[in-house]
Amino acid sequence: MKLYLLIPFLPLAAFVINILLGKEVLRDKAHWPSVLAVVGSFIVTITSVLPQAMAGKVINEDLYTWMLSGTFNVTVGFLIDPLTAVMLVVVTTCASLIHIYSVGYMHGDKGYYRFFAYLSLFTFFMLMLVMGNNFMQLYFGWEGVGLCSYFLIGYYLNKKSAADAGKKAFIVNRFGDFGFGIGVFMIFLTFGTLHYVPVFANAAGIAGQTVNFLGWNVDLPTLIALLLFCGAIGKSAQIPLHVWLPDAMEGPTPVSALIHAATMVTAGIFMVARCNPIFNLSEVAMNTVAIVGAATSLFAATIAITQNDIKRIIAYSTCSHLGLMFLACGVGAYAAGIFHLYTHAFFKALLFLAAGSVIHAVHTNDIQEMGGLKKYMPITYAVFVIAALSAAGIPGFSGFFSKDEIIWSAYASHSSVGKLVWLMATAVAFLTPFYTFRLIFLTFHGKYRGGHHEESHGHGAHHKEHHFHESPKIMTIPLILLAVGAVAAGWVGIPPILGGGAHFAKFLEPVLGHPEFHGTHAEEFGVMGLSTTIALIGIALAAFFYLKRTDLPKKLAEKFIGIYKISYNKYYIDELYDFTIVKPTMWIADKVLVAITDAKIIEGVVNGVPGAIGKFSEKLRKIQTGLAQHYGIFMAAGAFFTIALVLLLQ
Amino acid sequence: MNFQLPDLTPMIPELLMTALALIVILIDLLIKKKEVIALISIAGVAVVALSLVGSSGITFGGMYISDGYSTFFKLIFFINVILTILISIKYIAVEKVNYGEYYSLILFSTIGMMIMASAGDLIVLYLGLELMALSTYVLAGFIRHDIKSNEAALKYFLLGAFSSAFLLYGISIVYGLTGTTDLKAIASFINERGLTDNFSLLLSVIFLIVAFGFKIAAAPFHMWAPDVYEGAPTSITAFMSVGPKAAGFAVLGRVFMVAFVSVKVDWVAILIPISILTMAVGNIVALSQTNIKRMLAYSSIAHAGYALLGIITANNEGLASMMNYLMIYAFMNIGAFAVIIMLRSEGFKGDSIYDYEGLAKTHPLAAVLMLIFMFSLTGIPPTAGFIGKLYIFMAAINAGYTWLVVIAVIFSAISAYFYLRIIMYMYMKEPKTSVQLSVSPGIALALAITVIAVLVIGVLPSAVINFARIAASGF
Amino acid sequence: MVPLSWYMVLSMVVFAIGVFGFLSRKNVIIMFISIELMLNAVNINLISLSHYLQDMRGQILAFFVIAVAAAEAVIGLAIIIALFRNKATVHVDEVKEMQG
Amino acid sequence: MEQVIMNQLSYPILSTVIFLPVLGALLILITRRSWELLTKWIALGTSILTFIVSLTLFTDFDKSTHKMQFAEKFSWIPDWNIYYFLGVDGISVLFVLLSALIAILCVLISWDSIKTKVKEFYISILLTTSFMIGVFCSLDFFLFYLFWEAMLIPMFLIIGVWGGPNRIYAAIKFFLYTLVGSVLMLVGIIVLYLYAGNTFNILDLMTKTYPYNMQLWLFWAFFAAFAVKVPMWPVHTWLPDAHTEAPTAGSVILAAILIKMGAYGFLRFSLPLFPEASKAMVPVMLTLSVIAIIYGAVICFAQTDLKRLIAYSSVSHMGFVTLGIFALNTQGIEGGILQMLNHGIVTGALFLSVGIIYERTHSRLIADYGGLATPMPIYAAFFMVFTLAAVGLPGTNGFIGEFLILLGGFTANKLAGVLGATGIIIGAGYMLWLYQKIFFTEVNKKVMGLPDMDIRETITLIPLIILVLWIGIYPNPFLDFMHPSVQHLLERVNTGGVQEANIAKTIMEVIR
Repeated sequence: MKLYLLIPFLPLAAFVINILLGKEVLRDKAHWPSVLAVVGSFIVTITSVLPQAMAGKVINEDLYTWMLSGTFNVTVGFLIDPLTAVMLVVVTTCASLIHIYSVGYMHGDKGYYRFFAYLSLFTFFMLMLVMGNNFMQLYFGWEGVGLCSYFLIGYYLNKKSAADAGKKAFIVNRFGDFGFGIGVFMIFLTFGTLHYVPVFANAAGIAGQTVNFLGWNVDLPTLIALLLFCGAIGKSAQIPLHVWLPDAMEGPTPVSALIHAATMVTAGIFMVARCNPIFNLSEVAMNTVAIVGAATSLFAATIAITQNDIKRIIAYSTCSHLGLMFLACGVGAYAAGIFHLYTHAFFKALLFLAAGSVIHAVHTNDIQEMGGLKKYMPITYAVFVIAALSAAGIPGFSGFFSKDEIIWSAYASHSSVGKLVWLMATAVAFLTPFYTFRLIFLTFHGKYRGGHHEESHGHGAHHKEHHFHESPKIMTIPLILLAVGAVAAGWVGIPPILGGGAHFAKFLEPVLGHPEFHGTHAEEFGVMGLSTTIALIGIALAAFFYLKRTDLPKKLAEKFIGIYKISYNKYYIDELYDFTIVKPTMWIADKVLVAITDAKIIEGVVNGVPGAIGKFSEKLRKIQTGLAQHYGIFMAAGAFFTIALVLLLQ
Repeated sequence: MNFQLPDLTPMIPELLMTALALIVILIDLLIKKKEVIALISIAGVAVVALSLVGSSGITFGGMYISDGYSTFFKLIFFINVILTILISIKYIAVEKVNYGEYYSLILFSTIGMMIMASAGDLIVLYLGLELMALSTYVLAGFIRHDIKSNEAALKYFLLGAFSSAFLLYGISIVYGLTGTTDLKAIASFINERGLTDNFSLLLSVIFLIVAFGFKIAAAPFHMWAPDVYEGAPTSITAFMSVGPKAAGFAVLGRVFMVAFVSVKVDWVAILIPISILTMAVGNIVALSQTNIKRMLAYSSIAHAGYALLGIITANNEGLASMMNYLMIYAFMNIGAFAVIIMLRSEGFKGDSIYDYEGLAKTHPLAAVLMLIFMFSLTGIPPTAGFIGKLYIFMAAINAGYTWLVVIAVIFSAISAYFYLRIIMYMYMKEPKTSVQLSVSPGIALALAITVIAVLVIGVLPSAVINFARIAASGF
Repeated sequence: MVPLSWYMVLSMVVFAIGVFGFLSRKNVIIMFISIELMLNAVNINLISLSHYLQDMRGQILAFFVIAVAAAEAVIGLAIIIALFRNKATVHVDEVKEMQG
Repeated sequence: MEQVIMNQLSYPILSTVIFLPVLGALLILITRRSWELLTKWIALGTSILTFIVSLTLFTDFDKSTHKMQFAEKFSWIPDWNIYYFLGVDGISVLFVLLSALIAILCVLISWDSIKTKVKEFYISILLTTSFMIGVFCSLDFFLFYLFWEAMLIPMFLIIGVWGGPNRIYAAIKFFLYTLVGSVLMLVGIIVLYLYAGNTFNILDLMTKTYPYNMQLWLFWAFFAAFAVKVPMWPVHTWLPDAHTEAPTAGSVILAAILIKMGAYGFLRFSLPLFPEASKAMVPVMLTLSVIAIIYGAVICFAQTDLKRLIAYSSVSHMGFVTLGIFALNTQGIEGGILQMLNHGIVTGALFLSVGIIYERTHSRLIADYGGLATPMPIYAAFFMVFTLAAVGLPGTNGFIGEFLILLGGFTANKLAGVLGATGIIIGAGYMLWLYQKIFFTEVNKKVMGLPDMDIRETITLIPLIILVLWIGIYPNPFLDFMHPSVQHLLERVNTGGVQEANIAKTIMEVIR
């Protein structure tokens, strides 16, 4: 019995149990199988897999052959190396805590069993994704988590916006998967296999090769890397496929925490890191990754500052942080990217769950209708601040170490792109604390502003301020545990310059390699100091705007109405897609394909030819006049013409 | 002078048939129940059919030939006559023309066909043809009190006589050119004198084609057919659509393959457009018909077009396929007409295709039978109609007329529409009028025979194909 | 002696007159007579050829033609009478119950 | 007899499978019209029995050889050298099984919904089943064509008699459309027969080499028949009408089996008989396939009718199949075959599902639904699985097929692979759009309080769910059937060389 198999299959079993028995038998106990399963996975991860990985043991085993067709042969197999181990820790930890949190958050919901079934299924797919030893299994998990994301976003079945958001997430992801799939094809065509080990072992051999792709001669590693990166863009919500993530907040908050912050959306980073031997071969691809990451990071941050939906702000923040991770990968600092992934999982999950706790209490998402919640929800407030500080990269908190490492890597990488993205990252370092603390100040400080109109959740009842109370223990305990993570998780990767051992990066070095940086200690301190200072300024500015001069934001918004609107409307990207892709497709389907091609052209021929024959038939029967002499004339004429013909031909 | 009676063995069936026809006339005077006459006729025809065995030979100095070819056609005629009589028994009573002459006329007409099939000489051919035609004219107008029947008879008669004149003129030219009317002698004369490029010969060929084309209802000599088929008593329509057509093909095959074999190229070149035209006119005009008899008339024209492909191949295999086709056509067409006749009852015409609406609900068995016949006429396996077409197409492709077959199959696909229309009315519409079926043991038997034949030949065609092959090879 | 071709031409002309008569005259009786003309044209042909070829077949056939024509006449007139009883006309254009 | 392995069982299994339904039909024929329940039970019993018998094919199939197995050969029409020749190989065996399975489901789903002419209905269903199985087993062209065309008769009736409001138009369109294609194939078959020295034996015909020009002509003749059946763009327009108007069982048969016969025809006949022409026509075929994929998918967005949407999605999915087949490599063809199976299962299941809901609401309009997941959660769950399979989600059968096809397609022609892959995006779009319209958002008044699926309906769908997941998770038992046969086929395609000298001769022969 291979113990690690329990990790993915326990949640799967929980899913099966829940889907079969949940509705009728388990009902409000439906969380038990799921929670037990995921905690079981967590325990196996911590007790068995992690120590093995720490000991440098790599597991690469096939379970069974999945598909076999000619030379195409893929298996269901598992690769457990340090990278997988990190991911397993992240996934099982966050998943366990969020499962537990959900017991409280979802309590009394009519789709209780369904929720936990989906969560378990998601956990299964996510674990399969990170544990697979080949691209097919990666793809399996990849699409699987997307599916669960679809289910969970659209969890509130009767809410149209939820259904729309789920669908959008799935379809937008499909765009990315389209590229990813083709990338997988290219890998198979190039290497003849889809298993990581042989592919990466031979990756160096394709350096510099060109291939004809749809008429263009392109560099083979670049092509493969960029195609794979398409998938990452979709899954990790990067420009231009980021549009689904904010909408995905329609799902229950634990879902946002688990799927849209801690785990699923980081699959893209995991994949890029996993494929680093390929990415490393192509400078173009690396730069693309870095620039897309940096751009998304900055872009999402600028949107976040004007949004009012508590979860959307955090969602844009997620986008932004994911961008940072890509930025790290793009400059070759994969370990830094994964490190940020790891710390981000804690503080972002915490942010979401804390936000969930708030929403649970006030039943609205709009921060303009909150305020002054500090006194009612002290624990929530505390963990929220911890998470925010971590996200803002305040020294001592997890986020600081990872973020700093990314910014330093960007600065220290030898390319000009590195310098550019460093500047962008620094800007993000300013914006992140600003919008995070804007959120905190608007939510927890000041006076309560809500209650003057119907809540968006449709619960119907008016919630007077004094009704607010702290969430139950089953929710706050996971919050506290995550808060511990948000503070301390980063301590495993304290850089040498601050007296740490950078254990995290060393642990991952066998998989991700070690980037070469040029830079002095002085520079490193400088960069670190700059970003920290800037972060503090960000917080201060937020405090100034939203605690001191609360009238100022409105005035500024009115003054720079154009910029404000662009930011508030998310750069009109959704509208742009609607206008360039969705609408034309619908229009073509309806007005061209149905109305013209099918109805007029093809059916025109299909019905027209028989119709013409029918008309001709009606005409032709007219020659049958009923007059015997006419018949005789036809006979005679037939004879005559035949004779004439024969005469002519002779 | 030593008068020696020629060898009469080859003629025994014809003689017996003549005797039978005469007996039928005679006993008609004695017997009131006309059903008995019908039964006697059927029994008689059965006996005549038995006498076919061992009747082969050539007599009257080559003027009369009884070989496999003629035997096969005679078999078709017998099937035709027996089935026609079976479906007539009740029908002519319903039409109030229950006279004994009806049966004897059918028998005489059949004798004419038999003579045509066996004719080795143009004179004999002409006599047979006229005997057949004259009897059929009368039969077409047999419902004397019905104006449509009169009209049918008149048109048939006028145009038939007109076509006979062409036939005779053609014969006279051939006679003038070759000095003989014997088919084999004509052939050898043409060969010896190298007349293959002679225009007069071609003229006679054209005249013969006009006459035979009239009999088989090939376009543009088909125009009598729809009117006559519609107007004639339905049983006679069934009879005419099979018997005279088959007889026409019999003489077409024999005259052209024996006498004019050396000008093959020419008559094939003439028949090809005729065949295409026939398929086109038959199938296309049938699409817009609302009278089922008329529709089947056009269908019958179209089928002549397919069968012509067998002649066009101008080889034994083609002839065999043509014969096979006609045999199968006899079953499926008479079967279809039998269903039509069932719908005819006192005060109800039952020949409009709208009368078939909802038949599957009121009379499911009749509908199923009609369905089978319709699909067979379309040529959908596993019915006999498919075998017939397949054989024809195989022969034609083998002779190199792939393009012609492509045209034929496309027309056959078009034809599916009007056959399907009947099925559609029967199965997919709700009944509007309550249709009374006039069922009789005779019709039941006829339907049983035809449907079994259609299905059995459809699945196990070996016997028929084999027979047709042997028959065609021996000539 | 009259050359054969004269007979042939005569026959052809008579046949053509017959065809034309059949196609142009509306009276059924006259149409029928036109057919008789055509048959007789054939007979002219047959008999002259028979004489020319010194062969009896042509004449034999001519006799048959005459006999058959007689039978045809009988049946034809019977049909015309049957029609006349139902519809008092011998005008062929009026007999167009069925068409199309 | 080196090409075939004669039937080793003690009974002629293929004949049994083919003629058991006919026997059932005859039994129904002689039962009294008023005994409807007995009629249904006979139909169900025969179809289940057929399936059980056919299972032997699954278990006893020798997966190590490409040869035709369970073969039966008897002289049938010696005059034309026609044999009653049956056999299955890795390409066809799965379809025999699928046909037998679908027959059961069709009987089950029609149990309550067919109320008129019950007797005729079940006879038609059973006969269709028989003929369909016959098509997949025939190794003699004559026999094949017989089944191929004969199937039109009951199918025509099923659509035309028990179908929707516009059923007559649909039925006639279906019949004529397919007939026009088929008759052209018939000409092709005859040409082959004569050229190969009067044999209809498919295996013998496959060993011969045909001149290039002849191949080209015949390829198109066969194409006419197969493309209509598949249906490939642009001859697809019969499908939406037929699917939409047919009763549930009819749609299921159409979707699951009938349109597979076209693709099967390409595999069984076009490729091995005309390898050179096939290779030459690959660009054309790939183009048409890609157009079908995208066209069929995009047009789904404009549909308002539930069944019509699924019908158009079939066009798209079958585009994948032809794409795979004409990729002419192992992955493509095996993916194509598997996708045929998958599409049969999934689209069959979707039509069954639509039938279940149609029975309750008698509406096919998407707009008449909404929020159905609330009253009918189990149904929603089943539908979801099939939707996902249609979308090609990993873990379902659709993924395996589409992935292999696209891999094969991509290997053969990158552009075709890339464009084909866009179909996956659009596919997700319209299927989820459909699912949302029906199951999510506010509960439409028309569906309020509808009962969830009953036992019979659940039993109907369960086998298909099992297959969806089985093939999705562990497709090898199915893929294993195909390997040797596909390998053999590819060898034939790749080595079926052409003698240059023959070309001139053939032009004469074919065109003459």
